[in-house]
Amino acid sequence: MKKIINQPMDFVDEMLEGILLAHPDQLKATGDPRAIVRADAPVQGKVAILTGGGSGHLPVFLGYVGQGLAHGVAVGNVFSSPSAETMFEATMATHGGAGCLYLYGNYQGDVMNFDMAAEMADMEGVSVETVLAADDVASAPREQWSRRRGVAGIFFAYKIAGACAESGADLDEVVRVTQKVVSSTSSMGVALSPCTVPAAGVPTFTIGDDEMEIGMGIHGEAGVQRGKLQPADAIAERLTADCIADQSLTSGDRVAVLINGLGATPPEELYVLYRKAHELLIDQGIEIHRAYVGEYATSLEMAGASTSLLKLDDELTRWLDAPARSPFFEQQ
Amino acid sequence: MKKIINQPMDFVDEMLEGILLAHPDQLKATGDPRAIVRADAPVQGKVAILTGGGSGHLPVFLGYVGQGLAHGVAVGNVFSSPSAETMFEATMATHGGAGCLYLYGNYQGDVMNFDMAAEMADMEGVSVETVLAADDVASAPREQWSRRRGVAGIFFAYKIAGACAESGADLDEVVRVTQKVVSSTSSMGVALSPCTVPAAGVPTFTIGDDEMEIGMGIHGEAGVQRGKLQPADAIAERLTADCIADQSLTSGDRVAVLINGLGATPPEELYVLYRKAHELLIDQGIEIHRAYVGEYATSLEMAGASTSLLKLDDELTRWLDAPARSPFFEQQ
Amino acid sequence: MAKNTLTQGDMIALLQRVADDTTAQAERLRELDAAIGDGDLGITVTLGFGAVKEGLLELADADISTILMRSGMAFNRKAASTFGALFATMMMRAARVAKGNEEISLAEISQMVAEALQGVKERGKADVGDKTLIDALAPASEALAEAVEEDMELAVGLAHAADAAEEGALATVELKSKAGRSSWFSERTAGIQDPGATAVAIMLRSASEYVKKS
Amino acid sequence: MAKNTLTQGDMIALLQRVADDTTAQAERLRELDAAIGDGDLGITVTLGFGAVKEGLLELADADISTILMRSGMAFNRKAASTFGALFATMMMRAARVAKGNEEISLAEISQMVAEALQGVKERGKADVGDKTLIDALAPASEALAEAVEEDMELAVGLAHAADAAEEGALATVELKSKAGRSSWFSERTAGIQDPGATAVAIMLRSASEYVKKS
Ligand SMILES: Nc1ncnc2c1ncn2[C@@H]1O[C@H](COP(=O)(O)OP(=O)(O)O)[C@@H](O)[C@H]1O
Ligand SMILES: Nc1ncnc2c1ncn2[C@@H]1O[C@H](COP(=O)(O)OP(=O)(O)O)[C@@H](O)[C@H]1O
Ligand SMILES: [Mg+2]
Ligand SMILES: [Mg+2]
Ligand SMILES: [Mg+2]
Ligand SMILES: [Mg+2]
Repeated sequence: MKKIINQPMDFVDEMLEGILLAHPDQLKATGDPRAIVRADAPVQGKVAILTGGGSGHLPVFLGYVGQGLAHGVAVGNVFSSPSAETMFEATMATHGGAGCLYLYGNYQGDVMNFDMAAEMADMEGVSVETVLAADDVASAPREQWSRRRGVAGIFFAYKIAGACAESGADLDEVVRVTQKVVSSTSSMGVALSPCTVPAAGVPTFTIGDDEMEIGMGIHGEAGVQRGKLQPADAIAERLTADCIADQSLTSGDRVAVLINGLGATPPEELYVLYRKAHELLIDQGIEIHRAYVGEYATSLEMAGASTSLLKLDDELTRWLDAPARSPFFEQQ
Repeated sequence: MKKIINQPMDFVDEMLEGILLAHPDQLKATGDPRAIVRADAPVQGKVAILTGGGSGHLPVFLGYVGQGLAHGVAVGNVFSSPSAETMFEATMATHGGAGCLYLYGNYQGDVMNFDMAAEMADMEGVSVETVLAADDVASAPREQWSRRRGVAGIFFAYKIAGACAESGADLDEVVRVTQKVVSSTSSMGVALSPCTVPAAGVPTFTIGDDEMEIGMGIHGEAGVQRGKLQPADAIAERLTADCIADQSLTSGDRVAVLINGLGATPPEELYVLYRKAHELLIDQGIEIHRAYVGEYATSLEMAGASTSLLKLDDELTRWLDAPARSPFFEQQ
Repeated sequence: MAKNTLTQGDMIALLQRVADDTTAQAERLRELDAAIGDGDLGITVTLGFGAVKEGLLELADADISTILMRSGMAFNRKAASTFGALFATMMMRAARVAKGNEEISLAEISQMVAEALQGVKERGKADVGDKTLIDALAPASEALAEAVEEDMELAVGLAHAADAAEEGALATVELKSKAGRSSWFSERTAGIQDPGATAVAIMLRSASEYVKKS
Repeated sequence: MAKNTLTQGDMIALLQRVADDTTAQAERLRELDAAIGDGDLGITVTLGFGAVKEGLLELADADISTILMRSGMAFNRKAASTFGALFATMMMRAARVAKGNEEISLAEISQMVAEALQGVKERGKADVGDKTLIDALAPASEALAEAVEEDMELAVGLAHAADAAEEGALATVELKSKAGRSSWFSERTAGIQDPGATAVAIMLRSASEYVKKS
């Protein structure tokens, strides 16, 4: 895959410079250039939401730092964890006296580093709670929750936790709501092509010209089934059915749907997928409250898509519908 | 390129079905399923803005039908013009008694069909004016304006014309402002890889593994120079310099910048480009009022990017800053 | 012996034949358009003439003018494009000439083609020598005017027109494009026959063959 | 004859050697991690130990505890990852043991490794047999405890520890992963030596060689 970059080793820092130059009204750096926070941070008296992870997934993670979303982010190298110190720096630059929620995807490198950051913050008297996004149905059965990876469904967690924190809810309340949203979110994806980490220069995996892999992770982690490329409707059926089964959704339930593109798959194709997912949900009597279709969590230029379903109750619906604004996501 | 589709011939209609199912609050179809209009159309007493063109460029064109943007769109097959009748249908479903502006990219197939539609509308007593986006510097020198292609810079025209029409300005005024924005917009792009039209099944062009083409059109039209893939900074310099020269921008001028991804190029890379473009503009004393970075006009899964500069005056700035909302673009 | 006028039934059969003959050449048109355009003319004639044939099934009782008009619109509705819009324009202009006629002779046909040519020029703002379908249509129109002048039989006149269109199409090989998509890389277009002109020549030859055989 | 305690200067030189020796095996670590992980361990040790070496330049006057602590943080700051976090954790725990010591003997080293092991277990919630670096670190820790018990010389004790770590790393070939990234495809991990355990064995062998030669 050809890339528009300079030196591979400068990729992440140059990307961050570009983002800060483009959006100075919304974002600012801290003492650590990899720790980026909202321009209005710290937000006094409200819970600060911190996130972070490897680069290469925009809008995840940095793209969800904004009004009604997260407050700060620690940015790692491509597909690599940020350091504990960067997360600590972001924490100290955002916390406004009401405690912090660490909200990020369940990857061990991130967990270890952010746990260390939380310990450092604790030593400074800043209390931190952690909620992990673990929506990827393919990575482990629901009973083995702690082994599940976080993928595109983390978008719902940012949206809802962010709105809840913005309202002035205390840390316990924000944690309770966020735990509810992550455990009510299921995602399933399909990958059609690999991507290339700039510093590596070779594709993360190989896949046949007529193949796809169901359940592959967003860094190329092995999925549950590799096979011939299927028509869009068959893919939509598989992804939707797996999410429905994971949540045990039944007639009368209400959901939000996210059809996410992994990078190279055009929005046109995402809407072909949505069409079928919509039909399947409606056929089973499941109400669709909102649909999000587009690139919400990517893997550089990987081709593929994922379906996420969030089971809604009145509380989650209210926070989901609240306005939000970042350089990568706006909802009025 | 592998695609998530069903039958290639059904691609456009299934995509449209998906879009309408996902966004019933914002969009609706008309008697012709290829003519899509705002859910609140017709907008009585205001100028209706109609657009259209081939599919495969989302958010262009359909994605800019929304509040403070366009009112209706005629959707063609992939990379092919919609029919005159579809455009006529969209026209009749949106016009609210204050006349219509046809705003679309300068491609002959579209021009011929939309001119026919305008004649049909005229026979129904609906007055139509046309403004063509023709921002692609690579397609012809500024003196040969009528030969220029429209590319990503049309985004600025939608944004500004839409805000102007929303304000209740009359047709003459909307036309005047729109003519100003299109003649104040310059774009230059680079393509790294081709894309595949589903119904064709073969890539639109071929390009070496280490090559890029400067100025290539969004359907693969030949550009001004094919050569070795350059580093991001060199690409940014070339694209920015060509746009600056085309507008004869000098110190003290104010611009809006759009760094657009063609489909497979990740947002991370677009921000690496923006970083350098920003530096170059600031170095020349040109003020950056706003930056847009992302996918605003695509070519399916083509890899590459373009830079667009809009020279601003107070009037254009005001309309640019106005809020807008569609399923593909929100600005608060 | 070939007939000297065309009835409503002839027009339906003629269009069916033109549709079939042109569709049979779709791959050649695709190749030519791929060389100096975007390669969609093959699919355009396939879809467009498919729609024409489908439309004809419902025009069994329509008059000649309506058949022409509806066929042009059906083509462009299904296969909108530069060629589609120009085909629709030609058919609409021809329909106007044929309005009210139960039968049409060489004189009407000559006038129809002249009006179609005029419509194409207005719609596309191109002229002879720009390497477009005008370079096939204009000589055909001249040949038909001559044929009327010389009082030729319908079949003979149409054969002349087809000859002229073919020659005109062939002559576009030397030209550099000055209109449409291919004008963006005008220099590179020399050496390739214009796809639109080629399509017009194919269509006129097919019409001429229909009249010769019927 | 090899010395029986390590000074502040030894610690700097030892870390430099460990950095060089491990970086020299980066490609092997990359390959192992690519086989059952994400392939970044090669770049992680290259960047991480590069940062350690750079950091040592500014630690010429620091005490042993500070050198260990700062080196761990420098590594993870530059090459944050599972391995980076665990390396930083190990170094921090070791630094705590060394606090206040001008020199360290085998007894302290044994305690430092035991604490590092404890830190890794707390941080990563894995244990012996899960196919992680614990499978190299735990036997090394046991070997060191034995060496202290048997009053071995420093160089001999470290050599024992390195032997034990290498054996432990080798034995991970048979295991199926139960922790970290590779646990997602646990079944497929049998047959490949764990990259993190391999790195720990390389590091301990390098430390042992330093003491033997100094
Ligand atoms: N301005 C024009 N006037 C007349 N004919 C034209 C004009 N522009 C293009 N053509 C004809 O149209 C043909 C291409 O048709 P088509 O493939 O539908 O175009 P596109 O794909 O560029 O929309 C050309 O070969 C040429 O004969
Ligand atoms: N929970 C754990 N406890 C101890 N060691 C672990 C644990 N998880 C992974 N490791 C070690 O880390 C190594 C991989 O390190 P690294 O490549 O940095 O991981 P990743 O790329 O998955 O973040 C593994 O080979 C294993 O030895
Ligand atoms: Mg890793
Ligand atoms: Mg075309
Ligand atoms: Mg064409
Ligand atoms: Mg790894």
